[in-house]
Amino acid sequence: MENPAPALPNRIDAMFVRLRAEGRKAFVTYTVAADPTFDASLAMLHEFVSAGIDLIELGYPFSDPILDGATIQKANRRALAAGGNLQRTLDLCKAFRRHDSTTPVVLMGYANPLAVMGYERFAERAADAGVDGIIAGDFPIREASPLLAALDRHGLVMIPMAAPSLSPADYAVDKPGIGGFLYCIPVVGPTGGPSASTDAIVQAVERCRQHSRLPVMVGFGVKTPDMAAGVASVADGVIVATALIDQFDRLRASELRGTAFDDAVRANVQAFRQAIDRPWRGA
Amino acid sequence: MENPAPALPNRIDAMFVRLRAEGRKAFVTYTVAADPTFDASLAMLHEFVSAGIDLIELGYPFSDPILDGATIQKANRRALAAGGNLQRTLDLCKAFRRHDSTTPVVLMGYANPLAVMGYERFAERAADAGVDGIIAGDFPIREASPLLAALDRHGLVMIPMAAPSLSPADYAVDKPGIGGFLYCIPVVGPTGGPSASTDAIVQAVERCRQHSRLPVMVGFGVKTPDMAAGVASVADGVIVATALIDQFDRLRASELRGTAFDDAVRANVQAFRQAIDRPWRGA
Amino acid sequence: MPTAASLAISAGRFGTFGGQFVAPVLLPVLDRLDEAFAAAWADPAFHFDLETLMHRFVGRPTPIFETRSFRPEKAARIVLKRDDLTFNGGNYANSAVGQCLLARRMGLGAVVTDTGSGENGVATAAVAAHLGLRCTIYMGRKDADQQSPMVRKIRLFGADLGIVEEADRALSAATSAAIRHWMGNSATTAYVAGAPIGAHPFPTIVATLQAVIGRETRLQLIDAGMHPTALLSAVGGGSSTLGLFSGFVDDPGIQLIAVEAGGSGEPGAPHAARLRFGRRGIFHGAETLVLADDQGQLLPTASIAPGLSYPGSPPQLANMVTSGRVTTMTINDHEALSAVRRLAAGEGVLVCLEAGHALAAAEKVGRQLSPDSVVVVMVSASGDKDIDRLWQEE
Amino acid sequence: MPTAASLAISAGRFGTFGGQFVAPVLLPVLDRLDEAFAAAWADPAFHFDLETLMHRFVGRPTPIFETRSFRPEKAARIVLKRDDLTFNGGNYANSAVGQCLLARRMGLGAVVTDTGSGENGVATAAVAAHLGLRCTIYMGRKDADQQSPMVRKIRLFGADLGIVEEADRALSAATSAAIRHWMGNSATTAYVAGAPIGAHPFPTIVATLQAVIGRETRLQLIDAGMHPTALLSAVGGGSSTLGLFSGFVDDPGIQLIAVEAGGSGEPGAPHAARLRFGRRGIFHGAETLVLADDQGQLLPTASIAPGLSYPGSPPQLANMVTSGRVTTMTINDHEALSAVRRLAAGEGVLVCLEAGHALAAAEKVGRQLSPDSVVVVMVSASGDKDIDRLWQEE
Ligand SMILES: Cc1ncc(COP(=O)(O)O)c(C=O)c1O
Ligand SMILES: Cc1ncc(COP(=O)(O)O)c(C=O)c1O
Repeated sequence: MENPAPALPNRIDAMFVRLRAEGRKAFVTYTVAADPTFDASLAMLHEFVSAGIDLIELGYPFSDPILDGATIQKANRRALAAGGNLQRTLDLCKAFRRHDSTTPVVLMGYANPLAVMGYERFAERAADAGVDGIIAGDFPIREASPLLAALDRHGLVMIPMAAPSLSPADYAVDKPGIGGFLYCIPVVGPTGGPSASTDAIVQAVERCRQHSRLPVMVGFGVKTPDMAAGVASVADGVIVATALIDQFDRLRASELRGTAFDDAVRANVQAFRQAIDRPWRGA
Repeated sequence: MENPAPALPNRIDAMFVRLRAEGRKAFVTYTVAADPTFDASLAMLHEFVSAGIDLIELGYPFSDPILDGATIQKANRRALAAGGNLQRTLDLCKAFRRHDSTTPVVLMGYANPLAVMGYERFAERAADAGVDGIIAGDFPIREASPLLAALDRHGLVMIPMAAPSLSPADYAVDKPGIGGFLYCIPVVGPTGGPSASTDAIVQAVERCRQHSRLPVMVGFGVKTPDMAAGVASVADGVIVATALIDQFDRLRASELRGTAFDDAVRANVQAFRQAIDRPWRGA
Repeated sequence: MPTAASLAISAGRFGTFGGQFVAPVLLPVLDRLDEAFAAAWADPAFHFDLETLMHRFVGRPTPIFETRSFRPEKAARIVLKRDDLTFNGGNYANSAVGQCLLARRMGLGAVVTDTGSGENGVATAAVAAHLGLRCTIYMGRKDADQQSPMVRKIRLFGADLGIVEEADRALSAATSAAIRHWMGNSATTAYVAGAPIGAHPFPTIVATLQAVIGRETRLQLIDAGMHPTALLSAVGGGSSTLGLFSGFVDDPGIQLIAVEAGGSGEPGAPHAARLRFGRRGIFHGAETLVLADDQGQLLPTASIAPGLSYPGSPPQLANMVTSGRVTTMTINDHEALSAVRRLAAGEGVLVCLEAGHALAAAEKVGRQLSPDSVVVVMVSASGDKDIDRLWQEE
Repeated sequence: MPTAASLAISAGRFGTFGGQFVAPVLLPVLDRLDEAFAAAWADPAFHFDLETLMHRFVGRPTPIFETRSFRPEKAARIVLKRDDLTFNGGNYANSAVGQCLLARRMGLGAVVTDTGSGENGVATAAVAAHLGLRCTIYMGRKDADQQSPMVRKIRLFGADLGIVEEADRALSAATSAAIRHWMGNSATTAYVAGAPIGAHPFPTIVATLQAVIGRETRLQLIDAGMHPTALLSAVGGGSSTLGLFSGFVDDPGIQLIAVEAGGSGEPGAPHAARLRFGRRGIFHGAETLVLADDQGQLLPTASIAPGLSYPGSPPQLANMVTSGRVTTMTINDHEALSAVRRLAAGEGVLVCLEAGHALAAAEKVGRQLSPDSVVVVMVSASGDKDIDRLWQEE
């Protein structure tokens, strides 16, 4: 079984080491595995990397993505229709690892597929597929002990989520199986909703840094390159999901095909990348 | 005002005197005034007399003929549509009296038009129109004191109704304003319903004779000339309504018009007349 | 407990109203019923059965309920008597239960009745099913088409439903059909009166059975420390109205207001305000106030509330109005609709359009009173049956 | 009165089921709710408000009712617990009242919830209107189209109704939509759980509020001198089931039977029997038994009774089933329909199709028992909402 050994014990930590050395912030995006097909999804992952994305959140499709807004719900439905599920998502990561052994991949999704596969089996298969971590939207740390133990046994981490209203006990937890970065959500509500103000983001990030030593990435509601630039000026990384998926949806609905399509995808991603890398001059 | 004086103080009593002298039984029919029009109705009354009918029950149309079956309900609706009502029924009788001063006419209908016109006014107008009596389906004697007093003041009578289940106190009442004959109903239920058996009719008539000295006429459910003959063999008279109205309805729906129609009407009436006059040989 | 007949001046008469204007064949049937009811009412066993079913099957006692937000500013407090919180036909169940029990006691195996809004039909069908009596219900085609859930419910309760295609194809035609059916089957079948309408002893029987509403309300108001200035009830057949008023008729200080349906309210349009605009006549077995023309033909009635659209009135109520004990008000379709909608949105209580008439009248009356006075509104049934009229989806 | 949490092994867990599988942003909201409910439950003033509304607004206590003709020959007696005799949403009102009172107490001005059969929506909308809370209800398009009177009633009570066009366009999608709405508005808005489902403390709050059913039933059975052999309840969200069972769970001699929807009953066709055929999973906030494929995708469910068609189960009930205290039975559409129809025609009592499942199961169970034994059937709501399914006009 070809299983490219990770370059470092943990690709996420390695990424932050590299970015810090370069004086840059991480740019993360989210895509649903097998949206719209397995092959297109695989091509898209590589496209992301070549366009400058540092870390990929790979959504495993779920029938009831309760925390997501309309855009990501639709993406889930497309992926399910294409046969996507947790196992196929692991397969996709494994296929991706054939040509990319360094870009960290974090699975993102819901608890039920994990529970049904079994935490131990999941952790084992995920490690084997070259997955680095997991974010489960409905799996708070206070419920996660069995999952964390399994992840830890296989060298994976769960990414904790922080929100301004949360008590630190619910995200700033030092425990085997927790690591990677802190996912800072400065707004309440499902994905695809309104954005937080710059002030709110600054305060949310500061609060995260107070309570945790993990790098802090900000997600939920980052809609424009300008906003991404603002976030990058205070956080260790920026996560953009809905905004890009909406753009890709529009591209898919247009006439563009083949390299013209790929070029357009790349241009969209690079707009964010360049904004994030640009020195921040304030909002 | 031309108001043909009655030949005798009471045309009904006179009729029974005459019939008894001839050794015949009375033949009575019922028609709704102004069904289908005022003029057709007037012509029909004279037709009845010339075909051998002895006494006419003239229905005054009412919007809610609660005690009647489908045939007579329909006749009421036709008459209402032609502008029929209690006043027009009195007008019809008055018109009839211009050419017939002997055939007794008994109004038949419901209490509400009488109550609304007022009993005194009604009795006065009815007497003026040449009416001889009144049968109101929903006006039992126990409720009738004010009406009886008014009828009596104007020389009219109310015809009491007898049924096998009734206590004699409800029909065999000797009181001013009551008279004419006893209307013997051998069945329960609304008009146009099933017929009583010969036995039941015999018993019903006998019971009437036990309790009252009025002549006894049998109505409700007499459907065929044969049945009429049977009734005539025990009672003083036979009343046929639904059966003849149904036949006239059918004639009206046919091609027959003019004298052909009149001839057919006459033939239908005469079939009953002849059966009633025929010596009875048993059922 | 005396029957309501003790309020009548002579047996079967309320003042000059009432009586037995029926086909003579029905007289012995009415006489037997009169005796049987008097005997049953004197029998504790009958009361035991009645009260058990009133509790278990009908859901009595029903609460009184003071509105919070639904009350014009600086106007009187509004208290609802919640017979919408009964089952299977609103307050109609009160009298259906008693009459079906009486039919069983008389050895009859079947009942027949008529229904306009469907409630008396549902009530009677349910009780008949429960007591194992065969049941026939007549309903006008127009009413049936408008109340299809009621039609289905009646059928689910195993009753024969006769749809009447005649005359106004509404309650009045259904009543005529039911009475015809009864006339043909009175040896085996009891007629269940939905209202204190018709020939004696029906007005007395129904009013006596419905008097439970007034008894409960009186005690509940005393319990709540409330002395009502006025009681209002919409008059359809009059069963809830007489039921409520009977508890207060001997308190001359308390106003009793019978609210009638004004229909669309346009000049000359049909309505159902026969206590106010009717004339003395004879209808469906009793001398009473009716809507009729000067030839005695019944006039067409109209109201958005099917239960109010009837040309006759209870003789007892006709007498109370004529004698001045009860006053009348007229409320039109629009006012009633608005009151029902505002009560639902403001209080979470959905009452029927019939009760909406009384509610709208109570607002008017309440505005003339001080804020510490209390007016009571009879809610005869829930608005579930009226939902299609109350809310049209765009 | 202890809360149902005292039955849980650790806070929020029933055995290994339960927990708080939600977006982390909701954790502080749940924690506040947990504390507020505990404080309210310890406060006599809260109980006073709750009990007043339970009586005046919901119509409690509801009677028990023994069937007469509806009972297989030589089989056990069948006693119904009549929560159909409550108002505005059947037994859903029990928990809607408590949760809306709690929201008001917590200073929240709005509530949001989801509804499948429409009953939880009607219950919540009515109580919210009554307490002056803004109200948003989510309902799947498919459910809304099938329950149009419920839709209208919700709107009449002034609630905002969000029709959900996504996913199964039924209850599950409506729940997701309501939770999303709540996530975005948790500072001002309380989520009202229709069932003892979801993240802690909802299962505890709802089961505690519904326990009134079991308390009443227990006392009523003792009062009637009846010792039940078995209690049966159909499991939708599980609120009436846990409500009833909670009164008897500590009597090891009494069988508790959870009845699930078998759907059409054809092999391979969708059903909703997740307690019997489900697997351990995490759904809508709790670890419980769910109908899911081996990749964790939820399976489509089906039942003629909309309230039973849900892929998750209450964690407390999952624990009772897994531990053997509660057994399960499966009843298909046809059996339930037939039971409801026969009960209506034979007893004059129209129950909902959900209860029809428990009724049909009770007949089966009763046939195995002696004629003097008693089985109790939970009737969660009336069949009014199901009339179109129960009776098709030709
Ligand atoms: C499931 C999901 N939704 C949303 C987001 C980010 O929020 P938004 O969609 O508002 O960019 C992420 C990012 O990780 C995600 O994984
Ligand atoms: C109104 C009415 N109906 C019916 C009848 C007679 O009964 P049938 O129609 O059954 O012949 C009469 C006879 O007088 C009548 O006047």
